[in-house]
Amino acid sequence: MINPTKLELTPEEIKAQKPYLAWSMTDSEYELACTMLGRLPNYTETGLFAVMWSEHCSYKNSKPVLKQFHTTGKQVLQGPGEGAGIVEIGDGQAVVFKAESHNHPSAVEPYEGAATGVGGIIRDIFSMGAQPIAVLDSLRFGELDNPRTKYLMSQVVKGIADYGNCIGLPTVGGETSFDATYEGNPLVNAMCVGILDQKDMQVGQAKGSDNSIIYVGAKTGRDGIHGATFASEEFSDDTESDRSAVQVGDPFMEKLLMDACVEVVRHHKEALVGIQDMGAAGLVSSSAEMASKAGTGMVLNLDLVPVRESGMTPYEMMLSESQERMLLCVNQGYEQEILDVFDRFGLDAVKIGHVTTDKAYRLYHQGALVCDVPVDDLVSNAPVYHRPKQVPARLVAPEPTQFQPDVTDLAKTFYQLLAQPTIASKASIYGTYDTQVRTNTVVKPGSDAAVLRIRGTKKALAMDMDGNARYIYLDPKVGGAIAVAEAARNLVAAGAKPLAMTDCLNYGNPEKPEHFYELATSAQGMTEACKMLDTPVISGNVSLYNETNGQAIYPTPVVGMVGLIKDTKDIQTLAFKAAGDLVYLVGQ
Amino acid sequence: MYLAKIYVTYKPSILDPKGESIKSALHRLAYENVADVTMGKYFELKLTGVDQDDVAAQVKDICDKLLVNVNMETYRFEIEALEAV
Amino acid sequence: MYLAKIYVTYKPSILDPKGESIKSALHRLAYENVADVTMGKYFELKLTGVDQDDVAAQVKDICDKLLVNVNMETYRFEIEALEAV
Amino acid sequence: MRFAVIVFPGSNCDEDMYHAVVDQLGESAQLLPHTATSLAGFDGVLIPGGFSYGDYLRCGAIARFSPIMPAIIDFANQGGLVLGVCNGFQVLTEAGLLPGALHENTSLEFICKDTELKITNPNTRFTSAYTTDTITLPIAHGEGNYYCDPDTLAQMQANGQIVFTYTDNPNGSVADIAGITNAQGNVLGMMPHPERAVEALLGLTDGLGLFESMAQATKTAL
Ligand SMILES: Nc1ncnc2c1ncn2[C@@H]1O[C@H](COP(=O)(O)OP(=O)(O)O)[C@@H](O)[C@H]1O
Repeated sequence: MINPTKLELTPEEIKAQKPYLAWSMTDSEYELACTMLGRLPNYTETGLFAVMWSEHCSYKNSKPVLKQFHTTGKQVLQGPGEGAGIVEIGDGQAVVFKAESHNHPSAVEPYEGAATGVGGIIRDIFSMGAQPIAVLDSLRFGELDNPRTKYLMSQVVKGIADYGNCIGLPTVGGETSFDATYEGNPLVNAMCVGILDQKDMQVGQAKGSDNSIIYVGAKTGRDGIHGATFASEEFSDDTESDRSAVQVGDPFMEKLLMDACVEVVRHHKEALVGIQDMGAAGLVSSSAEMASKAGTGMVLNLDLVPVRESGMTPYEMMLSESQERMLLCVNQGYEQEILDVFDRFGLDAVKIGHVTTDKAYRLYHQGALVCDVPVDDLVSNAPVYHRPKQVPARLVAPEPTQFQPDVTDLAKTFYQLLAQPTIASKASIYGTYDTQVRTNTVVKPGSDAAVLRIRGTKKALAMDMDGNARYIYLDPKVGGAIAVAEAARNLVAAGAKPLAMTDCLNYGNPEKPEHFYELATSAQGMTEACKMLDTPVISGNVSLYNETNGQAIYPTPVVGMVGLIKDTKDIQTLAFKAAGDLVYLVGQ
Repeated sequence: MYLAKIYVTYKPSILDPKGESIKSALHRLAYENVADVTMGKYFELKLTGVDQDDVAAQVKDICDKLLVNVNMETYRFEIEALEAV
Repeated sequence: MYLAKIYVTYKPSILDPKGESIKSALHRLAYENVADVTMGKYFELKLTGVDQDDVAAQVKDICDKLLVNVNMETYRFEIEALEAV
Repeated sequence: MRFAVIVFPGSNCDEDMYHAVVDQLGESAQLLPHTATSLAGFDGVLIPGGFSYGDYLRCGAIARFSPIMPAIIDFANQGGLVLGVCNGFQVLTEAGLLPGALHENTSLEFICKDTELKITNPNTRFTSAYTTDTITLPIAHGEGNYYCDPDTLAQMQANGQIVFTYTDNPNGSVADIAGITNAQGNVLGMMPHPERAVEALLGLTDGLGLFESMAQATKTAL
């Protein structure tokens, strides 16, 4: 069998031909990698640097913005930095949640893009050791009179429904709005909430020399290679034909994976060291992050990776974004115990490597060392950019005349408003979601926030996702604060005390100073509101480069918030209860 | 009137969880000799057209526009003339 | 090794909602000349057997047992020998 | 009464079913994996909803070959009470324990909502505890459109096998059928979810009567 790596460009050819430019790695980043290594990286190594240093994996553009977020509070058990954040809710229990965007994949392949977005965020939750209990979704599309928008929306909604319904998690809330700004670049953000006994908390770390690295779940195929880079690029009309990145979701596999992982976390504590899902940038991102966070190194033998296709190169195996895969670090000597659990669920589980102490990241393929780089160079030493900001022209010189609506027939205008897709009922969407499976849902979609009771206690959790991009477009700072305040208000209206929040920051190209200004300034507004309301940011996700043909979307931060209701008898619902009840207007 | 038979399957590199789950069910049913299972879609269209070529052009169009997700799937079709009844 | 191609469709007496919805979508796309649409399933199985007849018997069995719900669906199949590679 | 709740790979209403009978009715139950081969010691079998084996071929088609199925078929043939809800109903038709088949809703969409049902046969071992003839239960399915041929329908009607019908047919089912029994009346399959309607906190309680009926039937038989 010929070694497929023999067909790859040599390090010298890479330097001369610059294939990395197509992977969104700049010349100066390539040179930085060469300096770090003290030599020219080979093809596999160059690919790993490119993907690990993409915005999606490294947050190289958004890190300085995220730093200013308010992330602490006495309720916070785990802030940003892990798969998901964790907040304490009493009785030794905790709630785990995170939101994530899947905008680019959904624009290209809406059904699978949305489905795999849901799958990915669910894995983030159970990788923390939590039992997922609910999913929410925040959607933005172009105007509905466009047939392409109708198609995108129906496919996105079907993708979310099919995945959540099949895995058996209720999709209990979210938001949907329509504006021409999202025509070429719809937003698909999903959030998952889980519950955890604090004693079961997990981290994605690979500690302990010679501990085993175990690969679990679906086989690796060529799907989604460079998906993370792809998420960090703008769209143009010709990306419609660029379909190499299609990932297909398998919710049945994920159901088994979820149940098996929850069992490992709860019942095999002495065996398990760390666990992480293989999301964006698949195997490389999960394994390198687990080692870098633990201050260790790692050796993987790629010949042991379960593959779906023949002749896969190390580059392809490491960058594949095949879905429904997890990586575990397991104490030496306990491997069989773990393999047996997964075997019982009918899942592939294979030891593919071990932890080392030298902080090197080494990959072997067909007997050859195909990658040998300091693991921190892939992860924590990724470049960070402090992008210039500039106040957008529209804000420097606002329209001198304020828009004055001309309303002559109030009733008519009222009906017109109600007929606006953004305002109209979303029952046609959430009616296709199983909102009750697991029988905890007290308040279903159609109210301000969804409420789920916590079985075996008197407690309940309220949750919602909110954001109004027009406000941020008009005033990034105040708009950012409004998004947080609206999410909190919806929880309060359900009878809950807001605990903490997650977010999806959907913006345009951060290299354009006006967009970076929108990002940075709205984050400031969000931060002020978070401090005031004591709702720290415990997790989140950044999606930049949301542009089509150079035109960015409205700056669209989406806030996901969770609140605690100490006693289910305090749950409030939206409907008027009886004729004759008094109606009050509170606030200004 | 013509009858078009259209066969749609996933491209080889695309994960086919349906085929996989059927294959393992067959193995459990002791059909271990089944090496590979693909599950796809099958359409029969009855339509009119000037001649076989015209119909073929229409069917290709219909596949690309509606029946097939060209991101992930490939297709082939056959056309036969139906006798007028 | 043999390749079995299996075509499964609803029995004529059963309403095929997918076929109906595709037909109306095609009419909206101005393919009013499409008179009828049936949507079914298409399977490809690669399997071994003593000879073509043996494989045909196996495939029939597999269809009756698993692939087809004979309450609602009918099927037909073709078998071809694959060249050894 | 001791229930077995069968867990197929991909079942996802198994725990809901368990909690309904244990927490709300105070009966006993055990989650039984599809790999089990005996139902000894159980008085009733509950086949829950979900997506067994992903329902990738046809709903319930693969589950019916699970190792537990011969035991379920024996149990049913000996007159034991078997309830299949949603995916469980689909498994029972695929296994031949109930007539007919379920296919996609006419809307081609998954439907999750509360539906009103008529109890068309109050004298079954699954409905005897009800004191009203209409109840409300949630449905949550994409393939709940019940089909059987006209002869089978006539037979079921003559036998009183049609137990629940929709007052406002959501999915296209023949004769508005929401739930049927076998000719002996000891196997019930239904698309609506009684296990989701057993607690006032979650909105509905009309599912309780079904499990109570099963418990009563078992106790009088003992
Ligand atoms: N994509 C969606 N998924 C699930 N639920 C949704 C979705 N979009 C809207 N909803 C639900 O519809 C209801 C109304 O939503 P929305 O119009 O955003 O409410 P409001 O603006 O009044 O807060 C809420 O209960 C919300 O959770």
